[in-house]
Amino acid sequence: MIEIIDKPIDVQKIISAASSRSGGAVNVFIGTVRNQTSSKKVTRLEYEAYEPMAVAEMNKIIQQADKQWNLTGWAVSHRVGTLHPGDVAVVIALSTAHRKESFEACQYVIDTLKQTVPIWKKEFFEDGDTCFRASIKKRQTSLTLLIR
Amino acid sequence: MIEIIDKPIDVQKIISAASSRSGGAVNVFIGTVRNQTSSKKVTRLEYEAYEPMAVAEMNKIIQQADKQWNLTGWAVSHRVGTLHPGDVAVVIALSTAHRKESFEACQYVIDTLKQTVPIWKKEFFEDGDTCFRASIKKRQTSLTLLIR
Amino acid sequence: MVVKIKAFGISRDIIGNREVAFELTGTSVGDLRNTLATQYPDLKKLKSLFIAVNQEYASDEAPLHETDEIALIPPVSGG
Amino acid sequence: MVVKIKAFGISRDIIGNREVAFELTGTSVGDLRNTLATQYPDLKKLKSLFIAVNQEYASDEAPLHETDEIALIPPVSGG
Repeated sequence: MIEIIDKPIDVQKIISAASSRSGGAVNVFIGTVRNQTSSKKVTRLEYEAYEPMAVAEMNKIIQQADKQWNLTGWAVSHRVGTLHPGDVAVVIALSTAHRKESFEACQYVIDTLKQTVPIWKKEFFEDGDTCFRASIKKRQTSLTLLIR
Repeated sequence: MIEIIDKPIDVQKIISAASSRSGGAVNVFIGTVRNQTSSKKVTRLEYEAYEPMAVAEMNKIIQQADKQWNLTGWAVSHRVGTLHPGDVAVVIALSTAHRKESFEACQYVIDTLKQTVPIWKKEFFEDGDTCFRASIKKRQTSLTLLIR
Repeated sequence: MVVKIKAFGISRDIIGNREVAFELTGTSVGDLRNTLATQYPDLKKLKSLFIAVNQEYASDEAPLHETDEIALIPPVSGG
Repeated sequence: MVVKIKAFGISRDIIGNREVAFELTGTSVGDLRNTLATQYPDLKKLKSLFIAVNQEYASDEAPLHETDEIALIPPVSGG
């Protein structure tokens, strides 16, 4: 299953959906909101997705991982909306016959998700600043403050 | 927390124990009982531990991982007793500031656990055979059948 | 032709709207990119700007049609 | 001296007991290893056999005392 939801992610449900009797290893990656980004205190985040395309891109990533590591089960859930430090933003759970493959596949999926899946997070800092993470070229950081 | 228990592992509890507000990444490895080992059908497993030493060795592994990857949280649970295909045998959950470290640390912990922690599994097969996994030198497999 | 464009993330803030209709001179994704850059110079400050057509990443050579679903994809930051 | 030995996994099946008391000639872990190998030749068929003293892996040079907690650690297979 692949889902984008605007409510807290049920981690156990995602793990159960990815588990399988023929797989002996489940690797789970859980991305949570940190309370700090480069020394600035984060008060909240807003995640938005281009939903149908995001689901399609996650599906492509899973298909690629399945081809490469022979998944016995998988589930991905990404949350959107307002999140606070400690909240779970993404859960990826994959099962494979042996453990090495589960680690490799899960790392591939999160690394690729962060590169290709159309989801954006806007960070809100304690000092009132906001920024879309990693959007601006270096030497253009003034735009961060321009756009609130 | 590190635990050896003879009841089903509460995966969500282990993940919660390892999560942290200062860590942005949680990696979880879940080892489950496969229904098959090298083409023989497994009906059940029996896990036993040399408990105080197993806990001490797991503790050493976690300390080493913490030194190397700077863990922001961790929890390990290993089940003992009789398990059936699909049952969870081990859960390792580690959190770190960034995702790469969480994968590396978790893989180190499960790889090392499998090498040094005094826990044994005895496999029971559909055809009545039993075996202690990987205990016997090659060309000595007759011992597997000798010892029931 | 007139194309409708969905804008996400920082590109929405730059354009000032979640969706804009746009009189496009030209017929390709590259033509759209150039027109956008002229009209919204801040878009050039982005590390990258992909354009998706019908929910797939499209190259600058790809043709555009009035009925296409077009979206601006600034650097993503999910996970 | 008399030492008590805990046996786990396949070593327990070979020895036939979870715990045995043992008259040991010698004073080191290596001496114990040799005596065990003579008495239970099947132990030599194991891929490895570590001996733990007071819940720590011990080398063959390590000395043994009557009060030590000694355990046989055949190849582990947790996880």
